Formats: sequence, C-alpha cells, structure tokens
Amino acid sequence: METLINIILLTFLAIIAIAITRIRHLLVTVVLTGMFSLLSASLLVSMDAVDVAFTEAAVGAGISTLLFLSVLALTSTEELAGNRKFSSIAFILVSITGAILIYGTLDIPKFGDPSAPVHHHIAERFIYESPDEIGVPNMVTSVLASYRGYDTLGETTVILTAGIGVLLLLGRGKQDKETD
Amino acid sequence: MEHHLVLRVIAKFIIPMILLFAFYVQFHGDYGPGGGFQAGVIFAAGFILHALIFGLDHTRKVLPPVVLRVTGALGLLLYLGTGLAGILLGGNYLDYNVFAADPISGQHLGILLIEMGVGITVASVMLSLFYIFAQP
Amino acid sequence: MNHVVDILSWSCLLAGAFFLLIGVIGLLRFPDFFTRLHAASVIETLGSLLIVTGLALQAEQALVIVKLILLIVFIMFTSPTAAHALAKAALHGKLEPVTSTEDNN
Amino acid sequence: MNKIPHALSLGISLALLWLLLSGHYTVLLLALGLGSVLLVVYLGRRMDVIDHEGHPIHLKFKPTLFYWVWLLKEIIIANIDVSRRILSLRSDISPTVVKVKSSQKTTVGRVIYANSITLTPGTVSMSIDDDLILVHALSAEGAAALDEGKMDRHISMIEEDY
Amino acid sequence: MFAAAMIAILLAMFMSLCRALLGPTLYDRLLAVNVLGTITVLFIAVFGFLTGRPEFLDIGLAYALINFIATIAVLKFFEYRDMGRATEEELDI
Repeated sequence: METLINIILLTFLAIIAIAITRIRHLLVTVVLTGMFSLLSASLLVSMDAVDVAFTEAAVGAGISTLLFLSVLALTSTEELAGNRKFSSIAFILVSITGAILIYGTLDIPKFGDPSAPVHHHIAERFIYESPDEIGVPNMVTSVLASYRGYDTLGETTVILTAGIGVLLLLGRGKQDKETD
Repeated sequence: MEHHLVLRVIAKFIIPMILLFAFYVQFHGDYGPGGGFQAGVIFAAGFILHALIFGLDHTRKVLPPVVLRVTGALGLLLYLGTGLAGILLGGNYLDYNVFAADPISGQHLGILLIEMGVGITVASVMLSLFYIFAQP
Repeated sequence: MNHVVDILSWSCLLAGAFFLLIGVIGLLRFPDFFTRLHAASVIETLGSLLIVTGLALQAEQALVIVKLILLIVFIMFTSPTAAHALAKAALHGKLEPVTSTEDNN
Repeated sequence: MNKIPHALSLGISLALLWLLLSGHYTVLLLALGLGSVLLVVYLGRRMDVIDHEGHPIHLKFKPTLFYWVWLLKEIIIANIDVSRRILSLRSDISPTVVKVKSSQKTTVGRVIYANSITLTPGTVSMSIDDDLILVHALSAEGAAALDEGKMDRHISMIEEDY
Repeated sequence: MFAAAMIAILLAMFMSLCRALLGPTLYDRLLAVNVLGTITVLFIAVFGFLTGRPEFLDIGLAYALINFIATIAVLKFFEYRDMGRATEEELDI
C-alpha cells in the first residue's frame, strides 16, 4: 500500500514538474510550485520522514511562495521567449546522461533495504543507544541535536551567513533610505 | 473604507495561534516531529501574515530589522555558548552530559538550548529576508 | 459497543470520501471559477468534517482526538477566509461571474 | 477602549490551546508554555491584534454555541443540495449574484456572517460594503433562501449590545 | 476502511491537479492549490491512521494554520504587485 502511494505521488510530482517547465507565465509557475511542495510533503510523510515533511510543510506553505512572489515583484512575471527549437545534439546528450545515471542506480541498494551499508555503519548504535544515552523519544531530534550537534551548528551558521549575504546584496540602498 | 474586513478580523484571530503553535513546535521537538527550524519558519510565517494584512511598515515597527539582526546572531551565539559551557563544565564541546547530575537530564537541557538557538536564528533570518524582499 | 463505533466511523469515512470525490468532480465539471468555488467548499466543509470525525472515532488517545478537533476548527476558520479572498480578488481582477439572470444589481 | 480584558482572555485561551496541544505536563514544559503564552500576548499587543475584533469576548456564549450547531445543520443540508447539483446530468445550476443586507452592528458580526455564508456550500460572499454583502449563489433558490435573512437574524442574536 | 479513504484522497489529489493544469484563469489554479492543501491535511491525517501511528497530526495542524498565507500572498501580489503594502488603503472594489 505504501509503495503504491509513493509511486502515485511521485507520478503527480513528475506531472507538475513537466508542467512547470512548459509554462511561461511565472505566476502560474509559482502556484504550481506551491502544489509541488504540498505533494512532496505528502510523499515525505508516506516515506516516514516526518521531520523533513514538517520542514517542507512549514517552508512551502509559509515562506517559499512569498519569496518567489517578492522576487517576481522585483523582476517580471513573464519568462522571456528563449530558443525553443528542438536540438538533436542536446537531446542525445541528455538521453545518454540519463541512461548513465539510471545505470548507476542499479548498484544502489534497494529502497528501504535493511542490509544496505548505510544502515550498518553508525545508525544502529544511534538507534539502540539513543533511548539510554539521550532519553528523548523523537530519535531524529537526538541525532540532530546531540550526536550530530556539530552538523547542526554548521547548518545554523550557514543559514545565518546566507541571510547576511542576502542582506548585504539587497539591503544596501534600502538601509540608507531607512536612516533618512 | 475598511475593505479587507474578513481578512483583517480572521488574521487578528489567527496570528496569535500561529505564534503559539510555533512555540509549541519549538519546545516539543523532543517528543514529536518538529524542532527549532520548523518552529522558526512558522513563527516567521505568523509575522509575514501580519505584514501582508496590516502592511510591512507596521510589522517593522513591531519587530524592527535591527532587532532581527541582533537576535539572528544571538541565536547562533546561544548555540556556540552551549557548546563552550560543555567545556567549562569539564566535558567536551557540545557535550551535554555535564549540564546536570545525570546525563539524561543534561542531554535534555542541552538539546532544549541549542534548539532554541536554531529557532531564534531561523526566525530572524527568514523575517529579515522577507523584509528585504518585500520592501518596495 | 465497539462494533457500533467501528461501523459509525467507517460510514463517516466512506461518506467523507464520497463528498471529497463529489467536490473534485464539481471542481472539474462546473463552468466558471465562481461556481467551482462552491464545489471546493463541499470538500472543505462536509468532506473534511466527515473524514476527521471518522478518524476521531478510531483514535485511542485523547490527545489525538483533541488534535483532530483543532484541525477541523482551524480548517473551518481559514478555508472560508481563503475562499472569500479568492472570490474578492477574482471580482477585482475583472472576472465576470456567469449568471443565469440578467437583473442582478 | 480598554484592552486589558481582551489580553487576559486571549492569554487564557492560548494557555488552554497549549495544554490541549502539549500532552506533556512536566514542570519544565508548563513553565515554557507560560513563557510562550506571555510572549505571544506581548507580541500580540505590539501587533495591535488584540481587541474586540481579534478576540470577541463580547459575543454571548449560549447563543454562539447554539449558532454553531445550527450552522452545522445548515452546512450539511447545503452540502447535500450542492452535491445533488454536481451529480445531476444536465447541470442543474443557475448562478446568481445578490446583495444581502447584514443587520449586524459590529465588524465581527459581519465577518461571522460573511464567513458563514462562504462556509455553507452554494453561497460565497464576495465582498462586504458597509452593511451589504455581495454574494454569489450557485442556484437562484439558494440566493432566495439567504435573502430571507434567517442566518442574519441568528448572528445578530449572538451580538451583545454595546 | 482507511484504505478506501486513502484511495479517494489520491483520486481527489489527481483531479485537483487536473484543474490546476487546465486553468484557465490564475484564480482557478489558486483554488485548486487551496483544495489540494485541504486534501493534503486529510492525507496526512489518514496516513497516520493507516500506518497505525497517528502522531503526524502536527504537520496537518501546521498546514491548516498557515496554508492560506500563500493564497493571500498570491492574491495580494495580483492586486498590488507588491508584498509590503497594507491591504486597507486604496482598493477600488
């Protein structure tokens, strides 16, 4: 049942992705992106990645559409009509790359395979020791905040630096206006 | 004269709930899905709704951009400070076991503190980004 | 007793699924935006209400029931607001509702 | 206008919401909840969202409860009606735009009226202009039923005179 | 029985997707996204029960609370071309 749901949701995602690439009107693209976010949150829930799904829900519903729209307000709502001619060289190149990538996936362990190497490195220790060592019911939090505390520190730093970067790029002229 | 009446009244009603829900997500990351990042984004979303309905100028008065810049850095400092406190109390960097008599409550306290740091930083950065982009 | 609750919850779930499907059929079938709004509100009111009720009858913890009730209350507050905003904006965007009668102002 | 009662009542309802959501009643989490509620009330006051509009404590309690039950009944009836129209082979709709008079004296009353109209399928409120609500109805019968003003009277009843 | 509800939800997702792709106006697409938001909330709730772990409801609550912000933002953009202005001034409906 869950596999079936995953496949159906992935199909929906693919349909929307194709539509987004075909549509020129950028407002429509933003709306469809919102739809993509809703469906991928559903997919993440059905794949049992609840914390990631929560992030997707919060960011997709609260922030990302807003930021897209604000960017559109600064630029334009219509995509420029670029070169849309069919190019056979590009097509062949893309097909070969795609075929290589698909060939590469053959060596990857099956989806959800419990004997995959990644599940035997350190995850086992986290899963079995976490209730005794950390004592927090949500294991994602104990991994994120305690076992992988350095990672999360790095991520938070990245968020702050990214924010500072945007503020430096876009905030300059406005800062002056503010102090006037 | 008062045009978006429905939006205004419902926003007044729902904004406090969004903010409280953000705090709920922040402090219950230990027990269910959620944590600092999600909470920060939801908190920012509450303020964004306020800016959409009542105007950016009003929101900027409630939470000035300068304050956001300070709190954004403070959140990260809280994280870093929690790590340093581990060293000062005789453990390793970001080792929470030494915060309390037994490791479990020490871990609990440490996780609470760093999640708070993450939440403050994320909320501040998200709102700053929105302010910058939305300013006409 | 248990069977009664089960049957009740199953019929709620089935009825909810039924109204959900009717709503989206209306969303596809109706001729213009304003009439589609009505079809959408079938999903947002009775469809979600019945499904959430069906789930609440199956829940074992009180906390889950409380959260389901909060869920439906929030939906009941936000969805008409969004629908109203949509209708208002469509009207503002010079989208003329198709009406069957001529004298409507 | 005095806003203290509104802030107090908002604080109490937010605390209730926290207790309902939380499910963990340890000292630490209750203290954090109290802090959160106080912070939200403070922010709400700064945001100007705490007043008779955002937190209508002037509504009468018993009629409000009665109104919710009545509205639920109306929603179910309207849903069945709209579903019948969706499923009928030759589309049985006659979209109509009408202006409905609202007799509520406060903005909150009007918003409740407009949202109730939207919440019952078959009618959508499109804009509010003083005491006139522009409504799009799926069928002429639905518009006529709304024009009778039964819902309007129900909502006016839950408004306290003030 | 949760499975039956799940099938209906997936079908409803697909059909609202169709409405979003067909349009024809931007408002129709927005309406479809709004409906999909409600359906997603139901999906999350039903999925939690389907797999016997109904603790996913917080995500549904988050959606129920903040999903309409995006709708309002798009509408506001459509009316003003700008996110920051207050909605109460100069609107000529």
